[in-house]
Amino acid sequence: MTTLTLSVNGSTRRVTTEDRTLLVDLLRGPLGLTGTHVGCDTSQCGACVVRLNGETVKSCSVLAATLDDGAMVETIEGVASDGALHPMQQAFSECHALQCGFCTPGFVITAIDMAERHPEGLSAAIVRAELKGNLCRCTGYQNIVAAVLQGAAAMGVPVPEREVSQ
Amino acid sequence: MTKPSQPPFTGRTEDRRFLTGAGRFVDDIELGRQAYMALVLSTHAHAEIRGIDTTTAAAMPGVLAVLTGADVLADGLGPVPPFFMPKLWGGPDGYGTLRPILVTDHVRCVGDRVAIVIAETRDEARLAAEAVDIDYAPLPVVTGARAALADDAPRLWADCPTGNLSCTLRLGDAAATAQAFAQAEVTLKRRLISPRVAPSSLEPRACIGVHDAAEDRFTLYTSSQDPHGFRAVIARNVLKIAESRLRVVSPDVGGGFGLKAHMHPEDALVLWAARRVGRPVKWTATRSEALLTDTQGRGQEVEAEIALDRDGTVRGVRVEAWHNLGAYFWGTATPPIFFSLQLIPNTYTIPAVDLTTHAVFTNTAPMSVYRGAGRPEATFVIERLMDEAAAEIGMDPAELRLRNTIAPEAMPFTTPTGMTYDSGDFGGMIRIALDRGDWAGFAARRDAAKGRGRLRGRSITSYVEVAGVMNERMEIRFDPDGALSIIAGTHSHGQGHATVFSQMVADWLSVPLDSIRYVQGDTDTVLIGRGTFAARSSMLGGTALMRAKDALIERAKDMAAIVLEADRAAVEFSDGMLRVTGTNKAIPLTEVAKLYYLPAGPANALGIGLSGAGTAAGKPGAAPNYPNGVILCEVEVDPETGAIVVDRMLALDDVGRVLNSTICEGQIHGGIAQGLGQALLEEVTYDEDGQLTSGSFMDYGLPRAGHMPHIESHLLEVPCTTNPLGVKGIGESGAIGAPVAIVNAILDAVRPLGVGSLDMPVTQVRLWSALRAAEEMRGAA
Amino acid sequence: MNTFDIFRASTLDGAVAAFRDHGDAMYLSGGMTLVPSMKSGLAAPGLLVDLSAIKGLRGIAREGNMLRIGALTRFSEIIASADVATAIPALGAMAAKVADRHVRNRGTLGGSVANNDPASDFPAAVLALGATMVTDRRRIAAADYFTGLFETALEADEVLAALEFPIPDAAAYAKHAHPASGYAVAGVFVARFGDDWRVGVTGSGEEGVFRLTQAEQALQQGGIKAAEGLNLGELELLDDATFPAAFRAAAIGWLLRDALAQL
Amino acid sequence: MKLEGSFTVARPASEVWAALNDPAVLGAAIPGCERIEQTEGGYDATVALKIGPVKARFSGQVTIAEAYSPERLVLTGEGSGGVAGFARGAATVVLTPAPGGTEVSYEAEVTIGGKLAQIGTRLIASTSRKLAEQFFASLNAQLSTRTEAST
Repeated sequence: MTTLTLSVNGSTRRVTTEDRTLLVDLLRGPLGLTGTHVGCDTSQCGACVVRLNGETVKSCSVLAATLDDGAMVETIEGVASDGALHPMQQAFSECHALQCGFCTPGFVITAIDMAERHPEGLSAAIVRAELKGNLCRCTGYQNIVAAVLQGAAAMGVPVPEREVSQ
Repeated sequence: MTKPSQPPFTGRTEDRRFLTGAGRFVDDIELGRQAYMALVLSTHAHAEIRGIDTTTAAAMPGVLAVLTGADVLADGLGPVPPFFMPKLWGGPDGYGTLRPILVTDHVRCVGDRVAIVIAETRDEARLAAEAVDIDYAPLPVVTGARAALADDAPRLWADCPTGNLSCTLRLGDAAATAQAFAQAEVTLKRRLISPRVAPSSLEPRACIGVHDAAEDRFTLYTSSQDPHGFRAVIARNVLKIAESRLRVVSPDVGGGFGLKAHMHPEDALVLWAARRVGRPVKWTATRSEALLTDTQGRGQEVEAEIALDRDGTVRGVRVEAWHNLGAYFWGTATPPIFFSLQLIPNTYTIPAVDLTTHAVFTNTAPMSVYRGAGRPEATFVIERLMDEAAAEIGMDPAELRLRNTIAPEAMPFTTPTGMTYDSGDFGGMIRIALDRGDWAGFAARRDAAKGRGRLRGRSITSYVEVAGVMNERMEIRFDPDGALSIIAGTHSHGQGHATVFSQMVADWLSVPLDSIRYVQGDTDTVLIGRGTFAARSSMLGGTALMRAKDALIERAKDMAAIVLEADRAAVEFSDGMLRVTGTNKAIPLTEVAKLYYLPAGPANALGIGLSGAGTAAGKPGAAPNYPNGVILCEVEVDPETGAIVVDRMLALDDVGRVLNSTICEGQIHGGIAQGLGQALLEEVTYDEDGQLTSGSFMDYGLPRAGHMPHIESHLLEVPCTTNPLGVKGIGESGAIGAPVAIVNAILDAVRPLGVGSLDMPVTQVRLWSALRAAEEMRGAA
Repeated sequence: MNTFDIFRASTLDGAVAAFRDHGDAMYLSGGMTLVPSMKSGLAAPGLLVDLSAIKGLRGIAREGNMLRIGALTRFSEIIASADVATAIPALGAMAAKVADRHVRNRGTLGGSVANNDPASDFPAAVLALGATMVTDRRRIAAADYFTGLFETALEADEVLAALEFPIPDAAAYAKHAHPASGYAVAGVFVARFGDDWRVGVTGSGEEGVFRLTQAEQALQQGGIKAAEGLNLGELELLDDATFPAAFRAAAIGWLLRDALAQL
Repeated sequence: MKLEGSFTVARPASEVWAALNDPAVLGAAIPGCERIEQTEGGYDATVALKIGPVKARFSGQVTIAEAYSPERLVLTGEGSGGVAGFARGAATVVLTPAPGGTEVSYEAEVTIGGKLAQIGTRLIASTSRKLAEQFFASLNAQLSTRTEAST
């Protein structure tokens, strides 16, 4: 058993867990954050993507007990603030970028991270390439690509006008 | 044909919870004292079980119970028959299997359920499951449908009188077709395969069983497209209890695609286990378990022939097909068998067809519905034949289609397979597609591609879908405070029903959208429902909802007549008000609703509560709406490497009256993506021993963002005449036309090099191999 | 998963000692291969010795004509490194072809190389560049390091601490990725040191990564043009239902050309 | 899955035959063999298999189905690897006198089932071939050592 002190969505959480516990199971179980989902066993689908110390990771392949004390975890539950949707969440809704909603948390976290890492600008081609680690079975990705561009634009990232309107 | 006019899309009412992580999927539910189930699955494709030793497993930490097929029998649990056999749709008698929820002495596919372990934690259950020791005596294995019909093939079901053949379905007129072939100037024959694919909803199947000993009543939380259907099968067949003793709740469902249209053994196992251990029992599939145990789609091999004249007049089509049922006739395997033949005439005036398919048992996972369910198989056959025929007689493939297309004046049109299309302008759709997609400008694009060393190919695909099976019930109920609830018999799992149906009711009744609560997926609150599959919800759910609204207004009029002191016949409803004709007397509907809930007053006589229920019905096997469309596709192929890029995709869809164009287009995008997966990437593979070799997403490849082209989608409205809303289905459309659109475009690109046939999925390796083989042939010649 | 313990080592010596003491231990780096294997039950060590907290195993430094990359350095750090971009940009480009962003944020150079997975990318660069593996106890030349499918010269308890890459005059990598897993079906890394050409091939070798000596000789003798149309049919390549050896041989041919075209 | 191959040993067929029927020799030649015991008509063995991060321990029986000394040996066997699955198969080994010794050729038909088959496809074919080669290489080496020792 290992006792961890983590910063989860800005709050300090102290948990004791078995060494075999995966980060995703820690989040979904003891921490009660079920918005992070599990869609595969082999790190292919990206439904479990969260940010760990500011970087996106597949939380289904991270052993919780290997995290440093004070490690910072950001999940979908921490994205909206005071009930107001983040511009990326808003864009996903307005662009109809989600259907069943199961993969959506992983996509939203990935999209926000992507926008933050590309202050110089995003294009549809870059977005498609950067979405390589996330699977969606419902949307055909088209509206997700549109949403990432629209959300990024709302976050101040330069995006070709033509592609936002597409 | 008109373009729908739509208000701007501002998001769905259900989006917020998914975007904030507040969605509630089955695995998100945690009940007190919850235990976990793990499966012991057959590692052999075909074997006798000589013995099962559970002693080690039972003694492991945290283990509450280890149960086997013998326990199933001892507890009197029944096996599961097919949901229905082809006979119900006018087809043949056939051999339908009775599948126990745990097998006892004979496994027939890898993934057959042999035992279960219940333990305190998921890990403990899985580890103990791995310790269950099963002594198998392996039997010979057969995985292919045609191979399974050989005289010496191993037999799966000793009491099936026709070997491994469950049934043979025949449609059409053999004699007329033979005559058509004899008279035609050109005939050609092709072998066409729609391989097995895995539906792969991103949420793996999951369920929680609860047994309430006080009431002797069960609750099943499950990821289901059809909670009432699950309840009926499990209560009647397995638990043998009254349906009222089982509540099925299907909360948020992470994708269905047909996979979750029928129960799987786990849904019954968790209930039984819960009763056995006296605690809630949860099971969630891992992805590798899902690929092993989920029903699969498609799996058909076809020998297809077409007869036509050199002027392009198609005279007849003859097909013999083999559908791979897998080890059981399971769930809703009948629709794919039927539709794979019935849809072959497509949008064409083919005078004679002779269509046969054999449903065959093999040592593979059971086949059932998957998005399209037989329609993509049929469309693949006819549209491949049309392209081959066009190439053979040297005619533009669009021209060949136009020559044979059913004219709008011919509606209603009955096909030789017995479908009566009520409406549609198939030729008009093709012409618009040719124009929008710049069919005429293709030669220039092909030449430009050649300059870059690429081969460019194009295709035009026409397709039709049948939508709207079975009946449906919807209910609208005012609550005492004037807010209202829609109690839906359909089940939305991504389709946006909460948005679309609520918007319809808000518009009809002039009530605020946010005063509407949308309720679905709970057999305790929904009287009856059929769930959502086969693109049925807009027509049947929508029509039933409209009738529920009408019934509710009629009842509201009773109250309005009393409180407005008017003649009942003079009361009318408009703009949210009940008005007395010719006067200024009026009362808001919401006020009438509140009166219905007062503890005294007119409700005493009229009955407490204001609600309305409505029913809409389709016919089994001959559903009454026919969405249709056209896909234009262009691909580029690298002749050296076999790399394929789907470069352009234009989809035109006639979905009748459009309820929400953004949601419709979302359905089309998703369907096309699944179609692209089938065309280029996805294939369930078994080796010669029946071992699944596509057991994880490391090997089974779903399309990713980078695989998909930008889809240009247009909706066109040819109102449906079989329902008052004028709507047609949308859920399966993209998945039906896309596979053959992509394959035909690839073949168009490589046919000049001598590649005349390609099996799905057309992977880069497969295309590369075909190109090299053709090169060798050219070299030899 | 089985029960197991995690020991977070803070020193290399401590890691090795813990590994030796336990008897059924495995080293954990980024965990991108090991953790999924453990989830499936196909690997079940009793102890994981986590190397991620050991100081000095992570980081990139240019030292003269050599680029030193700590074994625990993540792919995303290799992509972002200015030193990599100026010294051996092909390594950054290769790292960017590994799996996806989320995996690259965890997966490490050392993990990839220590496994000698026949389908991972970096062994091609290690071999072609003639890197040196620096372990807790010795230095191993690339030529001696890869000993077969999933096998290396590392002793069971030996820890890879860093890799030293000689800086070439030019280098490039081209890859054919598996459409589902993203692993290399074939990957070709070319490097030029003066007139000396070296070509490493991953993804396809029956014995794992190998040097494509035919191509090296042709390049030496005739320059880039001479590498066209080599007969690669004699190579002993992996042959399976999904990717037959003939396809792999052809892919190595066009990947070699694509890599050379990037120079 | 089919495996086949052949190699030449610089010893007469009778010696090769004896080696092939000697549990000690077999135990030393089988990669990862932890235990091998002679039983009536065959062997009982435990073999630890390591493929990269994957480790599995197979326990099972090998039966000598046919033995025509010193020409032809047919073996069948099956082993269970617990969570990893199972392996089952039959192998025919043929010894043919050749210039300078004996040609040993083998043909095996192997079924791998369970998790290894489902999720280890990219590993199995190549590993199986490698293991077969290792086995015969080691057998060859043992025979050659013997040769040196005896001369």
